Amino acid sequence: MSLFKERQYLRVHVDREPDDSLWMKCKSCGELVFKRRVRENSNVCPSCGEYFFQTSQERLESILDPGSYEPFGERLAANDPLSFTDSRAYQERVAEAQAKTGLDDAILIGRGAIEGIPVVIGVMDFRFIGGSMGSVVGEQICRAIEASIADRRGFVLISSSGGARIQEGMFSLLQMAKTVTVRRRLAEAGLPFVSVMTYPTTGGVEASIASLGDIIIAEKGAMIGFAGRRVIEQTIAEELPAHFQTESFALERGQIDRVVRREDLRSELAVALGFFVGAR
Amino acid sequence: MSLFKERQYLRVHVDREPDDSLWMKCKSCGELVFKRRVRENSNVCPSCGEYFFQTSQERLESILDPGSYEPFGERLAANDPLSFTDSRAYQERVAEAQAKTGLDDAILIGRGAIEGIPVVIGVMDFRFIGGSMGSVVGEQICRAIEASIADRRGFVLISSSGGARIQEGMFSLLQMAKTVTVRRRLAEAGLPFVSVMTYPTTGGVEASIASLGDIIIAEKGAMIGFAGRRVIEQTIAEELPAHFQTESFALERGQIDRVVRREDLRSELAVALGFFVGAR
Amino acid sequence: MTDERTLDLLEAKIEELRQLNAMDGMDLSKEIARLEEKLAVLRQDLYSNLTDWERVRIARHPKRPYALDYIASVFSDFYELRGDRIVGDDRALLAGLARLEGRPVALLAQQKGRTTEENKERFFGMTRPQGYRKAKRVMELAERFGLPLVSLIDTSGAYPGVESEELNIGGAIAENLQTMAGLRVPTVAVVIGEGGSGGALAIGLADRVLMLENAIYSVITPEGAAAILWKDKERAREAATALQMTAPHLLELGLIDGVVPEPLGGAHKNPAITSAALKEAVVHHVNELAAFPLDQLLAARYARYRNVGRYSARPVTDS
Amino acid sequence: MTDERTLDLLEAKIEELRQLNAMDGMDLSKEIARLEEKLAVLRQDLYSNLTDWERVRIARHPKRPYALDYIASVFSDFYELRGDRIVGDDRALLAGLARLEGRPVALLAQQKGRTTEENKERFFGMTRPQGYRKAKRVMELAERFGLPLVSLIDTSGAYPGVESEELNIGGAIAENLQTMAGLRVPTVAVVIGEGGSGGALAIGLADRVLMLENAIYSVITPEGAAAILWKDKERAREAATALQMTAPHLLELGLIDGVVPEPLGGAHKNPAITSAALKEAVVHHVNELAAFPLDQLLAARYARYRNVGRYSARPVTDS
Ligand SMILES: [Zn+2]
Ligand SMILES: [Zn+2]
Repeated sequence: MSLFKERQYLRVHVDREPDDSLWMKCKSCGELVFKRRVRENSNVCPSCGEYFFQTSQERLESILDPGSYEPFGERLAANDPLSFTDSRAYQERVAEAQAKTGLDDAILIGRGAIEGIPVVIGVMDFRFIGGSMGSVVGEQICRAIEASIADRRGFVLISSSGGARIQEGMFSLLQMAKTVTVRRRLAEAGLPFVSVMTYPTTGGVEASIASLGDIIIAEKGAMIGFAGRRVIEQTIAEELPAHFQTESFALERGQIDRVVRREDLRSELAVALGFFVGAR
Repeated sequence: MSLFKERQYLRVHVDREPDDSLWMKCKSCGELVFKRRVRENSNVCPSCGEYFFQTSQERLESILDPGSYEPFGERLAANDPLSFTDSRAYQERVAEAQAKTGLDDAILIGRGAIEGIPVVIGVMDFRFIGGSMGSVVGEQICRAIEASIADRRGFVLISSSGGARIQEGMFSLLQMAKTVTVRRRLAEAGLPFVSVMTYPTTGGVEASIASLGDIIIAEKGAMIGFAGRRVIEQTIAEELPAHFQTESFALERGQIDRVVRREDLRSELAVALGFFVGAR
Repeated sequence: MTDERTLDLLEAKIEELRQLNAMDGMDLSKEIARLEEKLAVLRQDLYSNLTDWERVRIARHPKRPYALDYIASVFSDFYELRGDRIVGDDRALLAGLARLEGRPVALLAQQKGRTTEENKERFFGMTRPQGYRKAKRVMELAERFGLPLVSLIDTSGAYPGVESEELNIGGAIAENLQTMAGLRVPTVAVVIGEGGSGGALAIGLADRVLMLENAIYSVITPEGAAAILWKDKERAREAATALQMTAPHLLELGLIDGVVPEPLGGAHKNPAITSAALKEAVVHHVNELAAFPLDQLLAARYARYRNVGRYSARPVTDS
Repeated sequence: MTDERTLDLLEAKIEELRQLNAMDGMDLSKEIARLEEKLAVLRQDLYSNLTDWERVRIARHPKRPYALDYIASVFSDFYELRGDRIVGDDRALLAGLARLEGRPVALLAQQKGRTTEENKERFFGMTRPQGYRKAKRVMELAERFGLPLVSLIDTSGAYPGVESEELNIGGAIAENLQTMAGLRVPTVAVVIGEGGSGGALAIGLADRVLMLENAIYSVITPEGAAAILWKDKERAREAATALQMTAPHLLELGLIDGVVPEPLGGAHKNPAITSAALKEAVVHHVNELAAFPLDQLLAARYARYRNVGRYSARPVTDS
């Protein structure tokens, strides 16, 4: 059964590069593993447990009940409010990212169900310009939250983002304010927000919506922090502790509620959301 | 002009021990100083700045506008709910403290004005069984707050307390809950609470009402903390940092807003309260 | 009076006889039955009139069930939430969501350690500012979603260390009290072992306050009171009595709402029975409170804490 | 074009001539007047069409007035409130109460240091979690008493250090945003120098956002953008232009509400005039906002931030 209903307007390239081989070699343990097996195992090596990169589409597939995903109707794409060009034009970067990922921007949002519990879910995708939050990501998060309120469902956001999208300048920074402003409404409506932090959840995303979950779950292997390692190392001219900004660092430091293995994320979310089903 | 209006039911022994001499010798600088001068100077040595102990009556006198103090009508005294006796009977301790201080218990409360701003004020007195908070102190703080609300005046509490009054057992511990419960009402009424911490503000008083000021001011020379030094030293088997639990420690650690010299406390309170005059 | 150790020896002997009886052909069943009766009588004697100090010792008994021993049987689906979102995560105060007969609740639980290793991690069950701030966060979560809050109290006190003072432990306790005073959900607190002063009260300002039969709840430890008031640490036993810190005393003084019975000799003699009694009590009180309109609940809580304390009007004299 | 240093030299020469003129009998007044005219023209040329990079340099000018330089003249009775009540007191973000033309307000102000000593204390004006949490505390104080909140923003960014991450600086910024989003009092933020990314926004989610004419406000420093996007730190000047971080650009983009004029050459050329302009702007906006009913104020704030951003509908294609 396919997770993604066949809809013309959402073309999902679950396999990033078309590849006819049925088998892949795990970089960690060297075993040849059956690709479909890896997919079904949340992109975790069935042999050694190594985590392979998971796209937003793959994440949806591994978390939502089969066939339950319904993307929102309207597709949005980045504008270029500053006519921004660095070594390349922003518009080119966006077009390339769209082509590479099959996504409109760095987030997928829609309705779905997790072990039967209806949710609205957003999944960020690091492949799309570092998962950065520009106007589209900000707007989509707001629409997702508004749909949560309208449908009285919990909201789940799976972050994978380096932070703000520099190329949109202040428009991008203000998405922090935007998402948080709308997040408040969810709280006022008495609906839960479960924030899932993956590799990486940093910068302006970490310092806004992602840190405001009623429950914050980090995936094993996540990177969590505000400032980048390089910036900090330059500032303090010291080497950083080994597990700095890892999920275990965040747990010890009281920044997150729980760490879960990717394979368990689905059941974890079901348990967490279950407490709020029928909440006032 | 006398601060204390002549009321039969409030006998204030401002001079703890009757002493006919007009002069006293400062223990710090050795100067002979004119006693009245010391009194007028908030019990600070006019020669070297050394702080002498200030009773609750003296504190009222140095803070309130002359003639403005009006104690509440009903006098309360400690009950002995546990019929408690240690090396001595609790009732004896209370009687002795009453005789020594001229107070009913470890707090004086009443209405008054500070540079023309009407307030309700409570001043704890360390001489009375270590300024400990038993049922009377808890009840008086609540009545003071209720008077603040009724009169729409700010509330000032000057703490000088080692904590809960052991001899009243759980009744004493629950005064923490009691005072905080009533303090919430003051906040809901939009009236300010300025908490002044002096030497010492510790234990159950520090861990309840005293730490909940909208503004927290520490007097220079204050001791501020929850656990006693001795207990901590036993727990960690280490010597404590030199300025541990001093007012400068509390300031550095973000626990208080300001440190003021005793001579400036009156004007400090007037400025602080002034911001809230006519507040909603 | 026979002491606990002697009874344990007798019990062991009876067990040996029972094994002998099973192994061999000889019939000792009558003798065994008689011994068992005798043991029961002795036990009853020993335990039914516990002194205050004996209760203190049971409350602190190293085999006494701790919070996690109850959580698994009283609640289902305990889902731990960690961290204060500021400084760290305190393992001496656990927080989370759970189900109580199916009803989602928020849970705070002070947890002692049993092994040296565990005690190091849990600071001997003494809560630090990180724990109180986590508790506050979960209180607010409970409020946001209308979940009843249940606290299991078991600590000799807040952790007295340099870091605790640096992190404003007094302020953290005060804020918890203020939060609980107005929390817009039903709240039930149960002292399951030691209720140590402000460190316990910080999660105990509740609509209903219960104690296990052999739990204690006090403004200061008996040892602390002995040192301060009697100037002699050895007089803790006297202090324990004078402070009226046991459940029966506090019920009589009107300061708690109920006592949860323990099996003879204390909860550790039969954790399952204790757990069942605890569950019954918590379910009863949560259900009762949940049936109240919220404004009545808050008014009752306000009245309860506004009026706690005993004092007298002092007559005007001219002495 | 003549640069700033040459103009300063010319100004010095004119001053010398003026002294000579006063001393001696000879009358140079005409010549001096002519030189002054010339100087004014040159200055106008130089400053009136500042490039983006020149504004960046003015925004960071070591002589630029910092928050405390304005506070004394814009407000009266600044009454500082210190500490986050948890961990410490950040000297790079000052908070307190003050009066604005007599009206009590709450004030947040990021403060850079001028001397090495001061910079050490103030972490070069970069705010730490302690500062953000203090700000949140004072925001809530403002709300409790209905005091308008004024923020003066001046930071190159939140302090990027190990301790900042340990103390969850991202979480602290997020909580401030959430607090400001719903704060039930009028809020005005003014970028007076550098508005450095999330570190600035954390006290800047306001009903009115103003900038001094030569202030900058950006998602990233020009140097940071150059390093990441151009892979060349030296191209900060280009980045500054591309990011549209100056006040005129941001006004044109509709992201801020007003620009407070500075004297030719920047605020440091005449702090008193700048201060007067700043005061006028703050008073104007606070008064205007205070006249709104609270629910309208909150609705307008909601709409503003809900709708910020530019995107397009993506047409369905079969490409
Ligand atoms: Zn492998
Ligand atoms: Zn002296």
